[in-house]
This record gives sequence, C-alpha cells and structure tokens, in this order.
Amino acid sequence: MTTVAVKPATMAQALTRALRDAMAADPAVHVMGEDVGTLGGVFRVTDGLAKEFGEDRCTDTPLAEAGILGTAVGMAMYGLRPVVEMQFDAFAYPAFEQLISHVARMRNRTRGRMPLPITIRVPYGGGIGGVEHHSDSSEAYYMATPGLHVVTPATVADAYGLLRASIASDDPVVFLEPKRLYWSKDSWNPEEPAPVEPIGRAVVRRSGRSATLITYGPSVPVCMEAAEAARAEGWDLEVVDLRSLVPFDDETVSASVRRTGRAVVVHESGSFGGPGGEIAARVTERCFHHLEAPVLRVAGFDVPYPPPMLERHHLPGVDRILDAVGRLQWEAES
Amino acid sequence: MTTVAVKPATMAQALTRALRDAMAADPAVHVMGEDVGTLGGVFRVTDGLAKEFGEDRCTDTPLAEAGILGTAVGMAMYGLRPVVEMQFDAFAYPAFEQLISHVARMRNRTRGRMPLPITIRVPYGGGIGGVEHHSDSSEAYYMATPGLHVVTPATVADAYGLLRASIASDDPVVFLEPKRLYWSKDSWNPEEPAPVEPIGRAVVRRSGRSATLITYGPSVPVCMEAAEAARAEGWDLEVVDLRSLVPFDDETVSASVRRTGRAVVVHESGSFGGPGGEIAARVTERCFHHLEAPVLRVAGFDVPYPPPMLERHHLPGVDRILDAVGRLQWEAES
Amino acid sequence: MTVMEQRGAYKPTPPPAWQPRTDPAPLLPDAEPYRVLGTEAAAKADPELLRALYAQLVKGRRYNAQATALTKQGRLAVYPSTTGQEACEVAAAMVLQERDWLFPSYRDTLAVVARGVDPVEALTLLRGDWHTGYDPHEHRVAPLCTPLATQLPHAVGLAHAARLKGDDVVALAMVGDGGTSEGDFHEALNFAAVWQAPVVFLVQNNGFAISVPLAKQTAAPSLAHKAVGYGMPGRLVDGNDAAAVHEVLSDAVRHARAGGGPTLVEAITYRVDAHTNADDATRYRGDAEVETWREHDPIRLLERELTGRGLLDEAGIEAARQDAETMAAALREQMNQDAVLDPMDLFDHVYAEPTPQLREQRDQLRAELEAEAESEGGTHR
Amino acid sequence: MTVMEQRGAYKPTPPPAWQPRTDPAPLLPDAEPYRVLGTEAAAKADPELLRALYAQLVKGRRYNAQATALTKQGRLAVYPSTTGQEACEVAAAMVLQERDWLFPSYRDTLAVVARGVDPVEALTLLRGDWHTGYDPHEHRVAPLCTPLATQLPHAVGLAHAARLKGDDVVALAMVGDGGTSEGDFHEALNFAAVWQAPVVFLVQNNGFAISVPLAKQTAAPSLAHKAVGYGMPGRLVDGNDAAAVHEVLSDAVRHARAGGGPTLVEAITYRVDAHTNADDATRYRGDAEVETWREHDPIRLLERELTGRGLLDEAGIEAARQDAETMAAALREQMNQDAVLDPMDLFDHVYAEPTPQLREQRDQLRAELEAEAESEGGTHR
Ligand SMILES: Cc1ncc(C[n+]2csc(CCOP(=O)(O)OP(=O)(O)O)c2C)c(N)n1
Ligand SMILES: Cc1ncc(C[n+]2csc(CCOP(=O)(O)OP(=O)(O)O)c2C)c(N)n1
Ligand SMILES: [Mg+2]
Ligand SMILES: [Mg+2]
Repeated sequence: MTTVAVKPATMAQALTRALRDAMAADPAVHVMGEDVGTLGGVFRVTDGLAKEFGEDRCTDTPLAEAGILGTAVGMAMYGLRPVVEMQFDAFAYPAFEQLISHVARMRNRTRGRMPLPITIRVPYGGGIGGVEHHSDSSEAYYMATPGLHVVTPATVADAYGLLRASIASDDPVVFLEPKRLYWSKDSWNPEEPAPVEPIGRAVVRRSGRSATLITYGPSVPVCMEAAEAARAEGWDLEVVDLRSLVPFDDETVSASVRRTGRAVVVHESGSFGGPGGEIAARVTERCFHHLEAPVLRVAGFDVPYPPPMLERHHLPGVDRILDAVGRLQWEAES
Repeated sequence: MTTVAVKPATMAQALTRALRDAMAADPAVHVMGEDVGTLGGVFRVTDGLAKEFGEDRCTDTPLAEAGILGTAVGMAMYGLRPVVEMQFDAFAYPAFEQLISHVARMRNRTRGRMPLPITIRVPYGGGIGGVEHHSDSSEAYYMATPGLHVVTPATVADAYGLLRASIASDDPVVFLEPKRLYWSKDSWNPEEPAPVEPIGRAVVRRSGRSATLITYGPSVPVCMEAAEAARAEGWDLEVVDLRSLVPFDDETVSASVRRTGRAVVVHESGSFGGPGGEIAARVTERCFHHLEAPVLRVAGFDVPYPPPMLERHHLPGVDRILDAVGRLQWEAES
Repeated sequence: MTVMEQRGAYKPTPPPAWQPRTDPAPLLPDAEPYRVLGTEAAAKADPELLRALYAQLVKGRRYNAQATALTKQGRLAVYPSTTGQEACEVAAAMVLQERDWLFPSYRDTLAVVARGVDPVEALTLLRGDWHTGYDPHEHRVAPLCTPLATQLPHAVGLAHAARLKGDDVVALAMVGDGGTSEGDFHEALNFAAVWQAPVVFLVQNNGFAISVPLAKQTAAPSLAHKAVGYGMPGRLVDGNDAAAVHEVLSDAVRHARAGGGPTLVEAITYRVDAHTNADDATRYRGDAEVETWREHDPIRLLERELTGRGLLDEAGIEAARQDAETMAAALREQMNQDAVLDPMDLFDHVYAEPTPQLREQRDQLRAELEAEAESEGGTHR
Repeated sequence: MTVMEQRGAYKPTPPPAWQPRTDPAPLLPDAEPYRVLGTEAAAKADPELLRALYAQLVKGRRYNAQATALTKQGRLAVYPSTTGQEACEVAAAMVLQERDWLFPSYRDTLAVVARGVDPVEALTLLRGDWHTGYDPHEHRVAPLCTPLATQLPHAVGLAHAARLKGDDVVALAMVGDGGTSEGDFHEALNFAAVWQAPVVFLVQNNGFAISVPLAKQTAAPSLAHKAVGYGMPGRLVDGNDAAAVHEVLSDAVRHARAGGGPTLVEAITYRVDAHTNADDATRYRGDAEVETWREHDPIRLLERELTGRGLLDEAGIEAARQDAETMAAALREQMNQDAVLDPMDLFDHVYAEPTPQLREQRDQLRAELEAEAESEGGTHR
C-alpha cells in the first residue's frame, strides 16, 4: 500500500472505498441492487466493484425492490452479509413488507438464532433537482420500526466509518445517504486506516453556549452555516450531528441541551409525524427543568416533496433556522 | 323503515351498518378486499353486503394487497369511491408503495384535478391473542405520510359516524379499526339517522382538572378506566379521544392541557418514532408555559409486537398510566 | 346481469377429474415477432394509415431530439428519450378512441403528446415546475408514472370501473422490460385476467433497464410468454414496425372492447439514446449493437415501404420533415418561456381542504416570501 | 469460474432477427396432473418408499386431528389444518437431503414436523409463547411464515448463496394457491430463474384462500403454467397422490441440484377442514364438494394401492395407526405442560445488543414484575 497525500475526496468516493474495503476484508460481503454492477450505480457509489470482485459479489439484480431485499434475507440466512442498494428513497417503498415484517424481526422471531446482517443503502433527501419520487426523506418510517438501526452520515469521514460499521453490524442497518452531499468534499486520506465509527454516537460538530441545533444528514452543513450566521446576532450555537437515529444518543443530546437550555431540531423530512417530534419529546422529557423555551422544530413542510423549481421553498435553510432560534424566548433571559 | 328500540350494538355491527348505508346512499361506493364478499370478512364487518348489493359492489379480490389498493386507485380515477379492506395491519405493508407514492399524492400531483376518494380500512392493534403480524399498530407510518387522513374510532357511535365521514371524504382516509374493540358494545340505535362525525375533531370523553390523558382508538377505554382508578389517588383526569390523527385537533388538545397543566399521551404503538412523540412535541410547543411537567408517554415497548402469551406485558394498562401520572411532578404543586 | 355473473358463476375447484380452466394454446405468443413492413401483410395495410404513421414517426423523432436539446439548455431537468421507440409510442396513442385511457410510464411523453396533450404540459414533470402539467381527464391520459409498473393496477382498476358503469372504454398501459419484474406487474395482470378487464398491456422491450440488459432481467422465452400464466393472450410484435405494432394493438383493443379481456403485447424495440441525458450508455453497451439497431430504425423501415410502393416521394418526406420542424420550433419557443410558479401550490392541493397544520405552514411561507419581496424592494410574484 | 459466468456471458439484446431466449415447449406443464397411484407407473414405484409414505400420511392425519383438538382445549391459539393435504406436506419434507432447506408457509407445520423438528417447537407460533420455537439452522427449516409468499424470495436468496459458496444445497419453498397472486411470488420466481438458483417452488393448490375459490384467484390454465413466463419448467401433479408428489418433487430437487435451475410444481389438492379452527367453511362451500374430495383422499388412495398389491395388510394398517396414536399421545402430553415464559425475551433479541432505549424499557418491566411479584407475595419466575 503506497502512502498518498491527504486530499479532498467526495462522500461518494468515501462510500465506494468503504464498500471496497469491506468486500476485501470479508468474502461474505455481497453488494446487490439495480445497476450496481456494470454501471456502478446511478450515483456511481459501487463503481468498479463488479470489475474488482466479480459479478457474483456485486450483482445487477432484476428490477424489483422487494425481490432484492427478500433474496438478501435468504442470503443473510445462509451467512452472507448483503449490502443492498435502493436506487432512490421512494423506490424502497416496494420493499417495505420485507423490511418491516422480516428484516426487522427475524432475529427477534428466532430468539437470536437467525440474525440478519443486512445493510440497506438508501440515497435520500432532496436539493438535487430531482423529479417526483426522487427526493423523499423517509427516515420516519424506519425509525418507527423496531429491529432496524438507522444511520446517516454528514461528513466524508463519517460516510466511510459509519458504512463500515453498518456492514460489520450483525443487525440490519438502514443506511441513509444524503444525496446532495454525495459530491461534498472534505480532506480525507483514503489510504489511512480510516476509523470505523461506532453506531449510536452523536457528535458535537460545533460547540456553543446559546442554544443547541439537533440535526443529521443533509441538514448538518445547513446548521453549521446557520451557526456561523448566528454569530452576527449574538448567538453562539452548538450543533449536534446525530449520525444515528436508532440507537439514539440521548446522552450526548441531553448533555448539550442541559448546557444550553434551548434547542431546535432541524431536518428535511416533514414535520408532522417526522423524526423531530420524537427528538423534541425525548429531549423535553429529559431536560424539562433546564429548558428556557420549548424545543422547536425546523423541518420540511407537511406536503409531498415539491418539484425541482419549488424545492428551495420547502427545504429548511439558514433563515428559517435563525427565525426559530429567535423564537426561543430570549426575553426570559433578561 | 321501522323504529326499533335503542339496544346494544357492537362496533363491528356499527361498521357494517355504516358500509351498508354508504353503499345504499351512493352507487359509487364499492367495497373490495380479501374475503369481504361471500365470507363477509374475517371480522364479519362486510357481512351481507355482497348479498345485498351484489358481487360487483362488494368484491372478493385476488390475494394481493398492492393490487387491491392499486386497482382501487384506478377505480377512484374513474369516479368510484372504493372502500378497501386490508385483512390485518401487517398485511397492509405490501400496499405501502401504492399508498405513499400514489394514494397520498395523486390530488397534489394533479393540482387537484384527480382526487382519490378511497377509504382504506385497517383492523389494527393487539390484545386479541393474535399470532405474529396480526397485532401491529402501524399508525406512525400513516401519520408521516402527507396526503392521507388518519382516523380511528373508539366508540360504537364514532365507528359509524367516522366511517361514513371517511367514505364521504374526497380524500384518501386510512381508517384504523381497533381490533379488540370490534366486540365492544354500546347502546346505539342503528335505525336513528346516525350522526356523520366530521373528521378532525377530538372529543373530551371525560373532563377533569388534574391532568390530561391524550389517547385514541384501543387505548381510550383503558384511559377511561385509569381515570376512574385515579380518583382513589386524588387525581381528577381528563381524557381526550383524538379520533383523528390527521388532521390533528390542536385546539381541543391544547385547550385541555392549558387547563390541566399536565399531560400523558397513551397509545399501544411503540414509543420511539411513534405518534406520542409528535403529540408531546406539539403540545409542548403550544402549551410550554402552562406545563408543570414534561408531557409523558405511555406506549408499547419498542419491540416487535409480542406473541399472545406475552402481550399483556406490552400493552399500556391502567397501572402504567397511573405510574406516569404519578411522575408528573406533583411536588411542583406545593 | 352483473359483470361478475357475466364472467361465469363460481365453479367449484376442479374435482379429481381435472380440466385446465383455459386452453393454454391460443394464449401463447408466436415464436417470431409479428411483422408487416417488408412482408406480404404490408400489401393489405391501409395506405392512409401508413402515411399517418409516417408523419407521426418523423414528428416523434424530432420531438425526442428537441426535448434532449432542451436539457442541454437547462430548460428541462431531465429527459428520457424514446428515439428508436417512436413506432410504439405513436401507435399506442393512435389505436385508442377518444373515450379510452392511456397509462404512460415515465418515459412515454411522446405517446402522451401523440394522444393530443399539449407538449409543454406533457413536459411539466421533466421541466420541474410541477409533477403533472395536464388535466388527466381532458385527454384521458393518466399522469406520467415514475415508480415503475405502479400505473398498471391503476389501468386495470379504471377499465374495470368503466365496465361496471357500462361504459365502452378500454385502457392501454405502457411499461418497460425492466418494469415487468416488479410485483405490481404481476398483480395487475392477474387482476385484469380474473376481472376480464378491458385493458391492453404494452411492454416496450427496449433491451435495457438503465444499464441492465434483458438477459439479467428475465430468463423467459419472451416477455409475452408471461401472459399464459395469467390466462390472457400474449402477443409478440416487432416494435420498430409501426404498421405491425398498430395492427397488434388495434386487435387487442378491439378484443378488450368486445369483452374478451386483457392482452399482453411485447414489442421488441431498442433504446437508441442513453437512458436519459444524464446517463452514459457507453458504460454498458457497445456502438456496434446500437448500429445494428439503427439499421432496423422504425422510420427507415416505414419509409422504405412507402417509397417502394410509391406512396411517398421526396416531396412527401420533405413535407413531413417540415411539419416536424414547425412542431419543434413551437416547442422550443414555448419552453423558452419561464414557467409560471406559485409557491402556494405547495399547500393548496394536498387535501381538498388544507388541514389547520397546513394553513399554518402556508401562512409561514407567505410571510417569508413577503418579507423576501420587501427586502428585495419588489413584490411577491 | 463464477456462477455468473457459468450461466453464460451477457448476450446483447436479440437483434432484429429474433430468437426466443429459451424454448418454451419443455417448460409447459402437461395437460393432466401427473398420477402414479392406480396407474401403470405405480408398478415401478419402490414399495419401501410407498410404505414409508403411508406411515407418514397416517401420522400426519393424526397430527392434524390432534392439533385441532388442542385448539378446542385452549392449548393452541389457532391451528390451520392440512387434513387432506398430507401427501404434499409429507413428500415435501421427505424429498430433501439433510443439508437442504425447507421454507414453509404458515400452514405447513406438518411438513416442518415431518422434516424432524420437534412437534412442540413447531407449534410454538400457534401456541403463542413465541414466534418461532425451533432453531432454523438445526434442521434447516426457515421459520413458519405468516405474511403470504414473503418466504419465497428468502428461499431463492438462500439457494443462491449456497451455490455461490459452492455448497450442494437445494431449497424447497411452499406456498398456497392464494399466495401465488402476491407480488413476492412473481419476484421470487423471476430472481430464481435469472440466477438459476437451486430452488423448488411447491404450490399447494387446495382450492381456496380462506373463502376465496381458485376461480376468483386466477384465470390461468393452471398455476403451473406461470412457470413458462419465468423460463422455468412447470409441473402439474395430483397433490393427493403421495407417490406422484414424491416423484415430481424428487425430480425437481435433482434437477436443481444438478444446476438445472428452479422448477414450479403445482399440486392439486383440497383443504378438507376449515381454513383454521376459527373459520366457518359452510359460509363459502357445500358439503357435496368436500365429499367428492374425501373420495380422493391421499391416505385412501395409497392404502388402496398398497393393499391391492399385497404390500399392506390389516396388521400393517393397525401398526401405522398405533404409531400415530403414540405420537399424538406424546404431543398431547407435552402440549398440556405450560409453556415456560420469560417476559425479558421481549427485549433481549431485538438487536444483538439492546439499545440504551430498550435497556431502559427492560428495567421498567423488570421493576414492574418485581413489584407485582412482591404484592402477590411470590417471586418473579
Ligand atoms: C419502483 C422503481 N424502482 C426503480 C426506479 C428507477 N428507475 C427508473 S427507470 C429504470 C429502468 C426502467 O427500465 P424499463 O422498465 O426497461 O424501462 P425503460 O427505461 O427501458 O423505458 C429504473 C430502475 C423507478 N423509477 N421505480
Ligand atoms: C400478505 C398477507 N395477506 C393476507 C394474509 C391473511 N391470510 C392468511 S391465510 C390467507 C389465505 C391463504 O390462501 P392460500 O395461499 O391459498 O393458502 P392456504 O390457506 O390455502 O394454505 C390469508 C388471506 C396473510 N397472511 N398475508
Ligand atoms: Mg427497458
Ligand atoms: Mg389455498
């Protein structure tokens, strides 16, 4: 292995590298999905894998998502570690029955005798000008399904580390890849033994004392930007990147909110019945007497994801986050 | 029509009556699903409809839930009002793509030109000793899907009124029928012009001043019982039956909590990512300065629904509700 | 008599002396795809129909080229072209009566336009200003359907509903070779056959599902062979032979209209362009293969037939080209105008009446836009 | 050589000179269900096999009766009986090698028991103390599968994985006639054929899906005809003829093991009992139909053959009955013991490691149970 200089890599490249390293490390790892082989996936995340490991290890399947996940269940029953690609968020819906009724329940059903180490990669979220059904944020469905881990990276390094950890997990992981961060770059040395991030730990991306922004995936960079902008208003915002929605890192989140006394949950997914409700509720349960204001939510509207030309109105941006921070009852302070 | 005395009827009978009246009132209403015709449904809710209205109006379909809902979409496109039965909660999962990607979005997709007046009846919840996949509480999935109404009755009268309203709605309604209340009885005069309840209004089932229990469907009777039991502890509990999860009746719920200053959300569905998070979060957003304690949740555990012999440990019962009420920081009072 | 009675009362399960419920033989497709152009059957084809098909093919080809060009100019977000598949697109629209319904897949804007929908409205989804631009009821065209195969049960349900109402309506549903692998394909065909619904399923087997070739999609003798498993006839047709596609689809529509039930038609064709403008087809197929298919081009095949029989001359060809250019110029001009957007549309059509929650959100966005407009010194468009 | 290479390199889409990818003729099922008993083929059948089948059938029938009786005594929550279908249940288990896998539907506890799983463990789901009672790896039997047809893709994936690993393993998956309408049936068969996975699909066509008769489920000539649409052979067999079912399934297993790919077998049988003990079959079918099928009972058919050929006498019949009674008595006794329950099981197997959230919930329940036990003056079991 030759040493290369640390250079910027995209999140997509880090994901490819994670798949490649996982396949090299463990012959049980199999990649499967629509167009993942010859084409390398519509986002090129599986680029080169079929060539390097052969079509038996990186397989173009027929076009049927329930079939893909259902056969992956059988493969996992026989000891393989399938990594399944769903081409877009909304195209995972045909596989819901397999996901909810089997993937999430097989270990429990068999009292631990038949675990299913399946990783389900789902490119999710909007902001890429996709037409209908190409921009859904479907994490609420996965969060509400016991038996699944739900993981989503926001940085290039986490994309690598969390995907490795997900593939290594003996339980099924829904691995949500924020589409619009695929081409985001970061200085990251792909030749360094990259850390395999443990699943279930949130991270404080930016410390601050005024209020906590609780967020994940595609909204992390937006929150970082908002935190920068907030300085002009005199607010010093802390940004917590959840990284894993299930398990949920109550410890890190609660510690932050107890410190700041105020919190806003930020995500692209719709607000009603979305992840923010759960997060706000549990933060409030745990930090009630530390809260100066109710935990607020900045989220997508409760509408089907809009068409490309209108999506900017839907996505939670810096202004909306700052508006919410402004409503955190600062007068209570004085 | 002859006048009959008010006599006890079961919720199942009220539902049958609602279907029958709706079919008689509007030839566009069609009932379809597995075993709904000759057999009258596994819960006998469609009993007699095929005989009275013919198999074209109450149709035994092939065994395929996506096909049932998908063809219902086409029927609705042509002006019919399909009422679809999903045999059990977990057997609605194969129809999720049709539900999320089409049923919930067709009106919006066509800027109102192609509404889909489909009612999807889903027997849900546990407590009936059902084997795996027969006791799921899947309302979180439906709540997180903009474009759907989500309705669930808790009384015999509401079963009639809300089902009539759902069928009359020009929008798709997921109508969740609490399985274990099918055989619950109530004095109800099926010959009286029964009220068609508007969708979206919660109702205070019992007024009280100490704290509010916010609940719906199968947990309503449990909360009523808990409220009775609470009197012994000196608590005078208010019980709000939501009846409709979407739209959500913020007005009624917030007014109650502002009055009592304390609230517990009670449902069978799992806690994490379940309806309670949304409800607690929005109540807190609206009533923060009236709250003496964080809004607590009493819910099913975050596990796949247990087998019959263990379900009593899972279901939220009177004791757990009273425990939660006890944790509402009454010391703050003094 | 109800529809249910019409298709025969309930017969008990076959007793030990077993009988097939349907004779499979007539359901099986022929071994060779049906062809008209360049065969003896061509002599019987109506010259007017052939000329009309030709004009539509030429226009269709030009439409594909123009739409692809619009993606380069940023006027369309994306365009999945049907270059090479125009015979199927055009014939699918032409075989239907006004009262019939067309159920297109995401790729079939050309069929939608050929059915009479305004080309700009047909492209709304792909331009990105809204999901569906046209009123489905106006020309009886369902919205372009992005989730593959999910439109097939809709077509079955609509056709069934029409039949229940006593209306003489046929639905034609389009799907790709890849789409046949989805569970919805199976369930739709089964419901259609059990209900004897007046539907025609047109599978355009264009060789690929994005990068995945047919050989990885199915091991069936042909996709048309799937029909027998539902108890409906399967028909195999050369999808680049416009006259053949028109004839086979017309027969199937007539059969459905007469109460004969559904038909599955597989049209063998080829996607000459990449999957969409965003796709790089060289990653998964060679030029040689594409060239083979250019030889078998639908326009060329029909042109050869027409000129050979003296039904078309240079002037006719030129006239068709001119027509197509006029259409393209008009499309270009219309698409160069900015879409008219109303952000309030986000909230206004989710339900018949916005929920209280949506009203709050709408007010929030309106306030934001007003503030934005003010700070820009302008007014809210 | 990889499995992918084995099944032939990628061939470009059929060029204009079209060739069917597979010859459909050998895939089509015969017009009549295959029969052995009472035909000339019976003479070739191995007497030992016939006697073994007979013993199993008699035991199976008794098992069904016993399990149904246990529902009446409240010892089982529910039981879907396979009375009348024992030939299929028993043969499915008997044709497999130790290393093979069985994928049962929710109805197939008898096949699971015939494969060697402890009868009490096989009934755990239906007794209600847990979802699956046995270790699937011990006898290579997947959990009884409640959501219809969803087990079929599992079988395909497992068989494919075994093949990729170079293991000589076949999977046999069971499904009902109703289950064939589900999308998962379609997707599973298609994947199996494309991958040439060593799977055998056994459809028990028992005439009904709960109350829905086959005529409302499909319009196909037979369910076996569905095979051709996937490019796999379809076989039709008399499901009450144990020798025939055994032979057809054995052939299919051998074919799969030899690398020949999947087979779809339709066994025509009849559900003599109601759907489950909770069902009232008189609502949807008449006694006359049931009686017809009692004439064609699998035990009777085989008994007639064996006694006719002098392979079985009264003593043999009695011995088989005794064996069955012994099994039933043992089952009764075991099932009369209360299940051992541990409420902590609720939390311990959701994940390899319980999440912090689940640990909290487990502690809560433990505390509740301790409080309960204390107030009852007992201790927590
Ligand atoms: C349910 C679903 N899964 C995946 C996709 C992504 N996708 C869009 S087009 C396509 C290939 C479609 O192939 P085919 O059905 O042959 O139609 P063609 O593109 O050739 O017209 C895929 C996989 C989708 N739109 N819907
Ligand atoms: C996906 C799904 N939908 C519905 C059901 C409810 N259900 C249980 S058994 C049954 C009928 C099954 O019929 P068939 O496949 O013929 O099997 P059989 O009962 O005859 O063995 C139905 C509808 C289910 N278990 N799973
Ligand atoms: Mg294609
Ligand atoms: Mg059956």
